[in-house]
Amino acid sequence: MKSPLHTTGEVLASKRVGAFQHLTVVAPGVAERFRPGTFVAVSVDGTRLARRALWVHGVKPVGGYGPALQLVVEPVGPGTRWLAERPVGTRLELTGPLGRAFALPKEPVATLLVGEGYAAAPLYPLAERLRERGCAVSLLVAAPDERRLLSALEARRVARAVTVVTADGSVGRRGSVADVVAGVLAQSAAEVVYAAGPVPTLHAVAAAAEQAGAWSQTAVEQPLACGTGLCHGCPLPVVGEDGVARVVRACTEGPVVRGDRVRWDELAGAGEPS
Amino acid sequence: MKSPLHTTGEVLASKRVGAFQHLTVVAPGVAERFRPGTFVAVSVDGTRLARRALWVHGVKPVGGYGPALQLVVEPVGPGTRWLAERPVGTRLELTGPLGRAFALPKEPVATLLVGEGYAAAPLYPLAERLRERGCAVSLLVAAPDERRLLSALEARRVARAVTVVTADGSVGRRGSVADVVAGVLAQSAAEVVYAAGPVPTLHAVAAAAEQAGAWSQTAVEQPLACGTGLCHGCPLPVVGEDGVARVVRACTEGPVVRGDRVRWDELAGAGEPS
Amino acid sequence: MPRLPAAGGRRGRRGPRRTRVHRGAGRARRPGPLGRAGRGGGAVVIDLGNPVVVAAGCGGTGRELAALGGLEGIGAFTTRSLTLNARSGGPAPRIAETASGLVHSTGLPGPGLEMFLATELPWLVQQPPRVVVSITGASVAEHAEVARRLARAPGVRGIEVNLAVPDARAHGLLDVREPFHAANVVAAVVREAQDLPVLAKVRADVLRVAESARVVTDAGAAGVVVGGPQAAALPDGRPAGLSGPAVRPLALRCVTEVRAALPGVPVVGGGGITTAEDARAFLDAGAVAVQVGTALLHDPTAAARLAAALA
Amino acid sequence: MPRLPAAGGRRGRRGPRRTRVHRGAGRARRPGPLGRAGRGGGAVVIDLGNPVVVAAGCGGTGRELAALGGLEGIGAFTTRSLTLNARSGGPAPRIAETASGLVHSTGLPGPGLEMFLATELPWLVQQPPRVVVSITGASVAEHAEVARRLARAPGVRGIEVNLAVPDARAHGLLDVREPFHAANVVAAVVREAQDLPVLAKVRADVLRVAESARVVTDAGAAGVVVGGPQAAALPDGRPAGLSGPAVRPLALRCVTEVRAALPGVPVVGGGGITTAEDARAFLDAGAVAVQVGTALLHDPTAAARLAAALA
Ligand SMILES: Cc1cc2nc3c(=O)[nH]c(=O)nc-3n(C[C@H](O)[C@H](O)[C@H](O)COP(=O)(O)OP(=O)(O)OC[C@H]3O[C@@H](n4cnc5c(N)ncnc54)[C@H](O)[C@@H]3O)c2cc1C
Ligand SMILES: Cc1cc2nc3c(=O)[nH]c(=O)nc-3n(C[C@H](O)[C@H](O)[C@H](O)COP(=O)(O)OP(=O)(O)OC[C@H]3O[C@@H](n4cnc5c(N)ncnc54)[C@H](O)[C@@H]3O)c2cc1C
Ligand SMILES: Cc1cc2nc3c(=O)[nH]c(=O)nc-3n(C[C@H](O)[C@H](O)[C@H](O)COP(=O)(O)O)c2cc1C
Ligand SMILES: Cc1cc2nc3c(=O)[nH]c(=O)nc-3n(C[C@H](O)[C@H](O)[C@H](O)COP(=O)(O)O)c2cc1C
Ligand code: FES
Ligand code: FES
Repeated sequence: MKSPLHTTGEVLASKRVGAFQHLTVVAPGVAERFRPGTFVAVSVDGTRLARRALWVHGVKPVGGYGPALQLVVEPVGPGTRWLAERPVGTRLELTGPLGRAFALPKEPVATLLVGEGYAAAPLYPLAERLRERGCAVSLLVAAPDERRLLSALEARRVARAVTVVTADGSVGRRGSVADVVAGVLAQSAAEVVYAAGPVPTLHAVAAAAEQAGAWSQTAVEQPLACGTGLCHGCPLPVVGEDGVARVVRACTEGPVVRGDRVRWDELAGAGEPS
Repeated sequence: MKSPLHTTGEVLASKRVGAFQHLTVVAPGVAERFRPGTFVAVSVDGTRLARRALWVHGVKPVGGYGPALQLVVEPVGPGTRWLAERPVGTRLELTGPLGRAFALPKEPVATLLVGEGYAAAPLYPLAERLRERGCAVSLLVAAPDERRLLSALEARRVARAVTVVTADGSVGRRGSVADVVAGVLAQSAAEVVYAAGPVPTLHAVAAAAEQAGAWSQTAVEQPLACGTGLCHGCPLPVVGEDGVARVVRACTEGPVVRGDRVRWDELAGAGEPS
Repeated sequence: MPRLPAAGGRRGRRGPRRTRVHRGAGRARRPGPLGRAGRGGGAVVIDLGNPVVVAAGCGGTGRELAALGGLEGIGAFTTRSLTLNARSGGPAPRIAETASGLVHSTGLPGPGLEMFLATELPWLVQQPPRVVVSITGASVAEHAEVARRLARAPGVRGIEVNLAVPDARAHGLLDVREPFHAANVVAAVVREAQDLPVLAKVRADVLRVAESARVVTDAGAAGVVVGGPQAAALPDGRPAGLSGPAVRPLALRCVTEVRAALPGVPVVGGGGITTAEDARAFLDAGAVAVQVGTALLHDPTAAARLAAALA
Repeated sequence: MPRLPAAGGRRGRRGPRRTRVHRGAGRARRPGPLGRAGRGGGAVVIDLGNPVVVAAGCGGTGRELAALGGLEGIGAFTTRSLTLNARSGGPAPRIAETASGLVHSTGLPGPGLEMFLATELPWLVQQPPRVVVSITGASVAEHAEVARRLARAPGVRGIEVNLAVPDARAHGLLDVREPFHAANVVAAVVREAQDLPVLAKVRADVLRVAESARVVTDAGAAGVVVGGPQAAALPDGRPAGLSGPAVRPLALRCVTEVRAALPGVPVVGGGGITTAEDARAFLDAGAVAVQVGTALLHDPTAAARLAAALA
């Protein structure tokens, strides 16, 4: 695996789709190293010291620039709002790709990909890689509402079967991932489940996978300060391969971890001496 | 005299002329209150706490917006560079007009206006007001070089006699204000001399005026933190009307003060207990 | 808690939300060797109007703020720290910009007490905010003398003793870094202030702020002001104070320490407060009011906007 | 001054500019009850390679920085503060952003000394920067035990004793806020460290930093590190440290205080250093080297760029 880079990128395009701002950012070297499930850490707003993590939604060649990163920003606070408002041409300090990617199966098995809100972003490039390996891909996309449902159209392109749920029922079934995941999983006959979204969603997916005897790979978001493994500010309580409970760095030993290894109940107070 | 305002302005135009960036800023209410010799305090770069002072170069009606401020920025540090790079449409927090303006003579007397670099800015609107009152206006404009000579063309329009000096001789006479001011003053037969520029220049003008028995009004720049009289961070050592030496606030009791009242020799270490 | 005490005090002019700082009844008031009772024999109360207070030395003479609408709706105005005689202040440069802060060493310039009483105070007490006069000096006796004269000045609502000057020695002021010395000053001021309540502004030094708060209230202070400048240096190395958002987490920690150690002592908090969210963090930590300083230098309407947001 | 001492030490691998911290010959070395002589009977010297040092707890295991080119050209790498046994660290959230600073309470997570010696150190000592191991603990005995084991670890250039944890009590670590206690810890560590030089990282508390520096060097420290986190609070009120540019003027003042009081003691300065201009201000104030911490969290190449700018 190649090392990540710290570099200056440039915003080539910025487009509003629903509640999200889709950014195309050229960052030489970063796009080439990308694997689904990794993220970039971006500096925002000149003087803010903590970096903001963003999933890489994809890599797209842009004429004259080489491959560019596709990022999806939900403006929820000062940093993401700042990013969403950047005009084309803005230079961005960014580091990436960071963290552990989704592990790909060695055999062509059936897979289920579960994504909620903007966090569905890394599942689209993952679906492509899985299909390249001959894996059957089912997709469960969830969101609070239609405006925060990521790329439902594209979903049909990358997956054999697509299920959509929204909390308000504005599109697809009304409900949550927790409500439907067991059924969708059974239907997909998946041996590996990949998930990205809020912690309760990931927990529900991991539990359903365990129940069904499937592997799960969960992409866990924890508030980050550096994103590069330097600060130990992103505690993730897990059980190690050796069966010993420990706390790892979500940004470096994660963000993708096996669902059965996460101590979900402690994630709220992650790092409490165990 | 009306109170200053704290308001949000907007950059309507930004134009490079030589080494200076000329900004047109609409700031409702501020332009209407302007008198030559006052300044505005501008917030720069989001998080910088000290404000940046800028002379008002003029007030110009802009279609649909009412009167707009003309500002001249020499990019010398982070704040002025930030200002010089602002695109049209940028919103600026500004306060003004601040400080004491040039005092106008009650009679139509001959006057000499001396300005160096960007600091010549307030002399142009002053020249207009003096002419309205029937005062003869002579102008001495100085700069390190041609690129930092302010509006030499406009000078011919507002003044009867114009003298130009540059340190490198790139335009006008080679030399400094100190070299020529006594001669120009004699020629102009001015009873009042107005000056704006670096401290040594002002000192030379004040001395020449005193020598010639003329009044002088000097616009003194001291590093400011607030510009509004709150912080006492801008000490200006003067001799009061009562003959007592004291230290006043350059932003509030100044920036324009009688040249014969300033303790020029102490200005470097202003505030040293006297 | 003393946020809105029920008893005593003059009626405010500006609506219902008012903040009074007093020694709470919830805790037996330690009489101490220098304790004293108020006019009515009850607790000494200082009426700050509402929880937004202009910090000492950041509001000019008051007139500059008033001209810009900067006094609108605020509870109290604290003057710059006044001394018995006029002071011209320290040499330039006095203030430097640093990351989210200002480093300052003004040397506490001022007109001297008599000139202040004659030319500034009469106008100030006509304004809606309550007036608190901040004082400092070169000796305990000078503090006492200033307090004695202020006790007779009409319209003053309280005295704030500035025990938090980070560059005191450099400017010939009394060095009160030892809590013991601070208590001596407060005792002398309280004695001379008669019925005027006295606030003690203590050093925002995490390790000793609770001890400082204890000794000054034992010496008779009606409350403490916590969160002044941090001891820092100007770029040229001269001692100075650091203020502004940079120091906010330090100030908040100091408030927390004092509240934990001395739950009965009213605390006025300050240090970097700019937004309503900042102010709420201090009020939530138990402060009865907040002081706004550096924010005013950047935006003279900052305190007025804060008062509106909290109203 | 000790910026570039002439005597002793191993030759560096990376060009001519090297920084050694030792008790300068310019000042008669106080032997003190706990003083000791180095291998050659002379001063104890720590070789930092050049004046740019990665601050403790801000460089991960070193591997993450190396992957990003972040170790290039730097003089020394300080590990996170290690303890005898593994620690999982404190609860989330551990870090909050504040104006020009980060407020942090990580609880000093780490693998424990044996695991560190087995899995991290062997790689680390192969890298160009000198390796300084930072240590902390719950008791004087734990500090001593860790030092004893480190004294035998190959490739380690020095021990830094972290006496500046602002939330020590909350995390079950020894509370060394009293300079007296800090000196005890240093004495024990120096005794066990044998010929390994010991740096003492003292609290960046303006009032007591000079005293702290004095007692720890009397206890045998080869130099002091000045300018760690300031005691602050997380938004939810938990005790924490404040780091980053916000604290820079406070750290600079602390360096100045120590240099003025103890001109013979080598000082490594830190606190908010980001640019070459920042670093120069500390070096001009008399620091022999600077530590870079928070800047790395924002830009992992910050120290490498600084080293290049100062080279
Ligand atoms: C690995 C990873 C990948 C991410 N990918 C994306 C992405 O592709 N698109 C996107 O829009 N966002 C993404 N996020 C979340 C994003 O980084 C945070 O929301 C960001 O910190 C918000 O910054 P802010 O300044 O806008 O708001 P802040 O003021 O920092 O926070 C706004 C709100 O979000 C909460 N929050 C802060 N940090 C996080 C976090 N890390 N996770 C969840 N909630 C948080 C806060 O508690 C607050 O309620 C990702 C986070 C991680 C850890
Ligand atoms: C009343 C007044 C009116 C002014 N009008 C104008 C104007 O119309 N156009 C313009 O370009 N500038 C003007 N200035 C100067 C301008 O405000 C300062 O240069 C400004 O502080 C520079 O900010 P900065 O962040 O760019 O650089 P800084 O980093 O603040 O300073 C850059 C350099 O300028 C010096 N400097 C800083 N402040 C001042 C000051 N107040 N006076 C002189 N030197 C200073 C610094 O020492 C440094 O060398 C005026 C200043 C005053 C006091
Ligand atoms: C320029 C300046 C001058 C000050 N002068 C005084 C003063 O005269 N007396 C005083 O008690 N505090 C003084 N202070 C401290 C403030 O009152 C306040 O306690 C401190 O700055 C922290 O609050 P802030 O961050 O909101 O400014 C001054 C602060 C500044 C920035
Ligand atoms: C996230 C974080 C973790 C830290 N961990 C340690 C530590 O383990 N040991 C230590 O001595 N200092 C630790 N520090 C303090 C730094 O080493 C440094 O002294 C301080 O942050 C000031 O420098 P800076 O502003 O450059 O970060 C830590 C700082 C941060 C921000
Ligand atoms: S965010 Fe800094 S180590 Fe994970
Ligand atoms: S700059 Fe603040 S009083 Fe003049």
